Amino acid sequence: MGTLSLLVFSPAIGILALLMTRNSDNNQRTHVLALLSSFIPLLLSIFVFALFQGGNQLEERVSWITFQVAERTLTLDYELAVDGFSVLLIILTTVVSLLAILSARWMVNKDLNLFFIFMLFLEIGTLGVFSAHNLILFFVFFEITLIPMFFLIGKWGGTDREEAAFRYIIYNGLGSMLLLLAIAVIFINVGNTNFSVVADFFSGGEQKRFQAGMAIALLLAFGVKLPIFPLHSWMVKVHVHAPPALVMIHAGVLLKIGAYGLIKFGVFFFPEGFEILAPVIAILGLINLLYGAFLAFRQTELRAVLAYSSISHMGLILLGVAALNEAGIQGAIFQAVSHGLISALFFLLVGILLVRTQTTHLKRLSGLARLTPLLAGYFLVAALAGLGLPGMSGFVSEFTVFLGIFKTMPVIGAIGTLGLIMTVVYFLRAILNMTFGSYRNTFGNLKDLRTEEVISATILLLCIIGIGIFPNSVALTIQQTLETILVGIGG
Amino acid sequence: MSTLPLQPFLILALILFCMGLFGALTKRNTIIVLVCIELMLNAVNLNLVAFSKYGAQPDITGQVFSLFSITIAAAEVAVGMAILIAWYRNKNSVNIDEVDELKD
Amino acid sequence: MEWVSGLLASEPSSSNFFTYIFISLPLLSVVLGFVTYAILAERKVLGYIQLRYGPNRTGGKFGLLQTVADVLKLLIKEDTRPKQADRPLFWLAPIIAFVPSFMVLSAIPFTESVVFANFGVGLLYFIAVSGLTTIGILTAGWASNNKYALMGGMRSAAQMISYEIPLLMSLVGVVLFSGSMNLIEIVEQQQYVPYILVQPIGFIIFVIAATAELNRIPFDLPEAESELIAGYHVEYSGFRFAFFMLAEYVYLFAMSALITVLFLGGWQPIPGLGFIPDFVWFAIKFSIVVYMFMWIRATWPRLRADQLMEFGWKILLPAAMANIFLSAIVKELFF
Amino acid sequence: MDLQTLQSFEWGIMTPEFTILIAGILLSLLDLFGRERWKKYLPWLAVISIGIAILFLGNQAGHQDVSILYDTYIFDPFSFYFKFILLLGSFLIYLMILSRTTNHEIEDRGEYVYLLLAALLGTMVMASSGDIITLFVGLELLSISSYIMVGLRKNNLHSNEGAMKYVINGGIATAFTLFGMSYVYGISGSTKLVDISREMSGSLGSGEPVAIIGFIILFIGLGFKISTVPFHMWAPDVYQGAATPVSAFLSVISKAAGFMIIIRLFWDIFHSIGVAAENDALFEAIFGFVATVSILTMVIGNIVALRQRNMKRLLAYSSIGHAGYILIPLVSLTPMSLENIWFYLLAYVFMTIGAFMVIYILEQAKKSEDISIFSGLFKESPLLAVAMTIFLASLAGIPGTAGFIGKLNILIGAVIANPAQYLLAGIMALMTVVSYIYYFSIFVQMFIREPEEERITNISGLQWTPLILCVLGTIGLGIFPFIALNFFS
Amino acid sequence: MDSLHVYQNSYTMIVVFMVIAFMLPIVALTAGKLLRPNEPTKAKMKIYESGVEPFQDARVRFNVRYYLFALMFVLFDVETVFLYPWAVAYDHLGIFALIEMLIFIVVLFLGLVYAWKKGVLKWT
Repeated sequence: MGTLSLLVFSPAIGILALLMTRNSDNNQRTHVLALLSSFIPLLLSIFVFALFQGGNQLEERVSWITFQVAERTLTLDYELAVDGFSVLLIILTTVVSLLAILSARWMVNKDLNLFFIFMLFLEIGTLGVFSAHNLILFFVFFEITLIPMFFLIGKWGGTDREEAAFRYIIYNGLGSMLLLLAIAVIFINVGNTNFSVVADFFSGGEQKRFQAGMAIALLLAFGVKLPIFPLHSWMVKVHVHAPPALVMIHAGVLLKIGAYGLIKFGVFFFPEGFEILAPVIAILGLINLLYGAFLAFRQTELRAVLAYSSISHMGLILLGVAALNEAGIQGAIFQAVSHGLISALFFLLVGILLVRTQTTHLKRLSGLARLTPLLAGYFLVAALAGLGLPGMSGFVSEFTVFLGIFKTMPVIGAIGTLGLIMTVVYFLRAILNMTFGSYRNTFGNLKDLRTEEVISATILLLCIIGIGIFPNSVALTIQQTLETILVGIGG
Repeated sequence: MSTLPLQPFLILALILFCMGLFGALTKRNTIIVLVCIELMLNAVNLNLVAFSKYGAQPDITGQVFSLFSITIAAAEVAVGMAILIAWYRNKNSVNIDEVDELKD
Repeated sequence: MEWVSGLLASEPSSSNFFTYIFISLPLLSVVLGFVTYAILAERKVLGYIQLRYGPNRTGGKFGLLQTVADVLKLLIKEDTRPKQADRPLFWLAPIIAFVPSFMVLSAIPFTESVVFANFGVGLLYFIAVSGLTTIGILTAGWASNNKYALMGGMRSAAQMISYEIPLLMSLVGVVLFSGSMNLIEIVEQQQYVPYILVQPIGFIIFVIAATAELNRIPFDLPEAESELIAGYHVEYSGFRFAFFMLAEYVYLFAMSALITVLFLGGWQPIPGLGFIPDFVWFAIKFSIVVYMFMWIRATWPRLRADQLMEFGWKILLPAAMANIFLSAIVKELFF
Repeated sequence: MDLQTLQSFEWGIMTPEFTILIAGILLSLLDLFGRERWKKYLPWLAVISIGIAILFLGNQAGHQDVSILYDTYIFDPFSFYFKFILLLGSFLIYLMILSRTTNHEIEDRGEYVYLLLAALLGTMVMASSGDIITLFVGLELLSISSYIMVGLRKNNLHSNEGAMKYVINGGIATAFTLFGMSYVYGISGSTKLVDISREMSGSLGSGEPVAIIGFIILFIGLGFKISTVPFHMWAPDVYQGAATPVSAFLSVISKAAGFMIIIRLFWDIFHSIGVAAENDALFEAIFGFVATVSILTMVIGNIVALRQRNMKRLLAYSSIGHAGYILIPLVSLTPMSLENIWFYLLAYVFMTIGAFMVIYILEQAKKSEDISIFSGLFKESPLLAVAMTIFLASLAGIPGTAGFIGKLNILIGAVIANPAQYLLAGIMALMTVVSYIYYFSIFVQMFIREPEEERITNISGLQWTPLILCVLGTIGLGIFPFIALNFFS
Repeated sequence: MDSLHVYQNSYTMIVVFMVIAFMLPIVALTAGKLLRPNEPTKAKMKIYESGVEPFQDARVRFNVRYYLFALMFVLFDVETVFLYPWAVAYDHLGIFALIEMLIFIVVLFLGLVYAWKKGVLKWT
């Protein structure tokens, strides 16, 4: 078993351990166990990161299914490998998962054991998605994440949890089935679904119509996950009704699968298709950016604000992709990572807040700065990161994206900047109202952050600032991957 | 009169079959439904025998086939009647629209 | 009489149709005459067996006109129909009962030349059509809307279907040996040995089953007068009733003729006595069979309903199956 | 036919059938004349006989093609592989019967045991028949035995009704099948599949419309067994009315047999012809029709399943949907199709019998078939809940299970076909998502809802056996599908 | 051609017999209608029930035995049909037919035994 397989399936150790300790109501022990077991993937992922030297690394291959059709041999294999982009997301996954599990202890009040099992299961799926070097395998892990997500939303979510869970499953199911169809078409054309092989196969790139068709299919498939404007309703539901610890992973990592797929398969495999589609993607990105920002401004529920802000930020990724040049793609990747960190931080804080006040309704929250200054402070910092304050990761990514888009589509870029202003407005409106609004003591005595909570929040914050100050740490990692992609789009 | 054309037989069989089908789908009395099914099966036998005698390649197989179909039809009707009797004893009716315990 | 069989081989035409009518009418009169005198004969035979005279007033010393008088009486008798009866069925029932009984006669070869219909599946035709009478009887029982009648009708149906199977199976042996279902061929096969000698078990089973099919004592449960008044025809009077009686005796005729054909060698003479005309041979054998039926009637008590059914299914049917088994093996070994 | 010809036939290849036949007769005699206390061992005898039949069948692996009795009985890879599925499925169903805990009114009756064998025999005859008469006789042996099995709970009104509907629908379907067969016979002048295939590949001339009508009617009739539109309405009622193992039998074995007969008729006859032959119109009309039926079946099965609350009905509708999926490879007619159908049916055996097994356990414990028997199952018996989750995930086609590989194969087959069946593939994908809704609503019951009052008592080893086998099959085929696929080729 | 004529004439003959068989009762009953008196009274039109006023409908539910026997009949009757072609063609078939038919009869017999054992053949 290779390193990557070890990494992907390492949470299984935790699952087994937790299964052994069933029926114990000892939440403390369960929690420690889950925490310890989520350290294993983290350590392994750091190890992988350390081994990583650019390009496709740590390849593993076990042959799986072979089809004999007439004289052709079609093969589906179990293949893992990482590149610059995925290694970043793997680290992001392990970190956010660890933090989510750490914070879940206080946020989740029933069947903690099962909750952790599903969380670890989800981690397997997510790690698998990012480590797969084969489309079918990617799809397999992609689908596998649906089940734990369904349970986590449905069982531990808020008021509308079951509806949210079903909405999640339907939208994502549709997306994934479209993806499966697209993969099947790729498979029968190529005879293999290895990323490199597929990329090589299409690099000749004469079949414009085919490429465009595939690009549309992939855009739709990943658009559900991302989400792109008309397909976003499930995502808001999930953000609002799922347990915050889960949303940390969901908003932090799972949504990035959309961006990951779009860049890694879409742009990489079908550059010409995306070239044709670029204006559409740009407009969709713009709509996402503005629509998300506008609706975020109108929300009265903090989690909904964050949901729409996610949509808005995903618009930036789309703009980056649409730019189809080095800066744009780089910006999109930056944005994926940075938004992952920022939204994880946000939902960590939301979770903490929810435990204390039982609500995240903006009209009922105000003047937290006086009650819980630390929490309020972190919220403020997170908001600043979100709106892209220089020195934080958000700034780097937004800046790069706009650098890219201005190069190819200046008009759209110009309109896009409007979105940035709106971002500032809605974040500050929400957060300032919450922290510094007129003080009404409706909650009695609220406890400020605990040590563990401070530590979790600080880790995330440090990452955000770290990327903001030393963007090269990310840029160098993705350098080689980016170059491979750029060869295709001729940038 | 030695060679009859095939068509009249086929048309008659088709008519019988359609009558049977119509009856089987519309009648209320289960026994009549079973009778209608029998009618459809007999239309088949007519077809088989006609093909066997006047078909493109006359061949005894068709008649053998019809013997099989007669037998099996008898078995089917016997089972159908047995089930009908069991149902009748529980429900006291033979009307098919009273077969309504099971529905969505 | 040669022209009858010659006619069968002629070109079919509409004129043939009318010719047939004319040649079948004599048969009808023969049958009606038979029925008339069979009833008388039966009463006489019963009388003598029971040490009494039977009818002896009308028509001379032997009561020769007794049945004729009875028929005339029935003809002018009032014909009542219960109000609750099912009118069309009540009207139709005697006809349904009678028609097949007459139809089956067409298949029987009386002599080598007196053959009405000569076809490959004569035996099957006979049995298939004779089964239809049950429907007539059941219809009568149902239409009368009378408890006794319905009971009689049901019993008749149950009995007839129960004995139909041994009846059919007992004949498989005959078909097996003759290799044909054409009655003429079957008779011709018996030129030297009548099948009663080859198929004794089959013969016995057939006679028993035939008695039951004819609803005759000891199997006359459908009209058992001591239990069911008169069974299925309890509501029938006048000429309608006469048709049930007619059907019953025409069946006696047909069944006896069939037994003659199948087991006794039909018109075939006893070797060495070939100078006697074939129709006489047929008549002699036929009369013996008819007499046998009367004899049985005179000597056996009636069975109970349960005995009747269980006898049919548990003894007759297995015996008939065993007979097929046996016949096949005998044929395989000795022929 | 003299003794010499008779002895020249290679009777050895019929050993699996003979085993089942003898076992069936033996069981019926034992049931009639045996002592009362022996009767509970009858299913064991059946299990053993099926085991022996599987061994005999295994012995025939790699045997060259044989046909005996003048081509009416043929042994070829197709029959070998499908008989494997039939025997395997029946084996699991007998284990299911053995596992019963309560004394149901019918389950101690011998008929229940040997009628299943009779039905199995019918399916095996169908698998091997090379003549439409034999095919038909096998089919009816299966059908008539099934009618009785469904109605065997004489005093249960649901059972009576299910059987009633089954018989009537089945009778009409039989008439359709026969009517179609009679036309096929009329056009080709033979009942042997080889001859029919040869005739169909030539120019039919004016007989072509008759052939089209014949095959379409034939397909409609045969669609009854696999519950495709328009003969799908019986399935929910019958599944609900029948005892659960019988439902499982109908859903798995009977359906597999239905596909077998359809493949025999349509694949054998048309595959060799392909679109290139002279009879384009015949070919296109028939396969266009099959494609339409497939679409309707998928859509109706899955959509109506959404509003079911009775578990057996739900599975019935879901099985209708699955029938639609399995028709896709038949339409696409690629070299992979047979393999795909076979694999899907194999996967279907494990997942469906598994699901029925779980329902059977719960139904006995809770005396209900409503979906609420699953509520809080995870708290009551986590392992049972996990097993059910695996089966349902497989039915839904979640990766890691056999069902996923099956669907993947079908999808690839549909896309690789020439011309590609994108519409079918798309609808299948869409309906898979629809099916998520009802499968996941069972997950909601098991994991999210709280348990009701009736608790299930402990589950015996006998009950675990089929469950574990099914779980192993479902997961095993999902992760190592190449085992089965290599076995097939 | 001869045999075909015989064939067709034979069936014509059957039709003739059928016509005559229908005509006889119709003619006789019509004649009887002209001759016989017809004076229905209420009592005459009553159903005969051994001198008692008729009560209830005659068409009550019947013993289920009747149906069971009817079912048995349907099966056995049709199975017997198989015996006839076999018997006719026996000479041409050889030993195989013998064995096959013996098996068939044994199966049929098994069916009978089944019914017997299950108590179907018991009348009361």
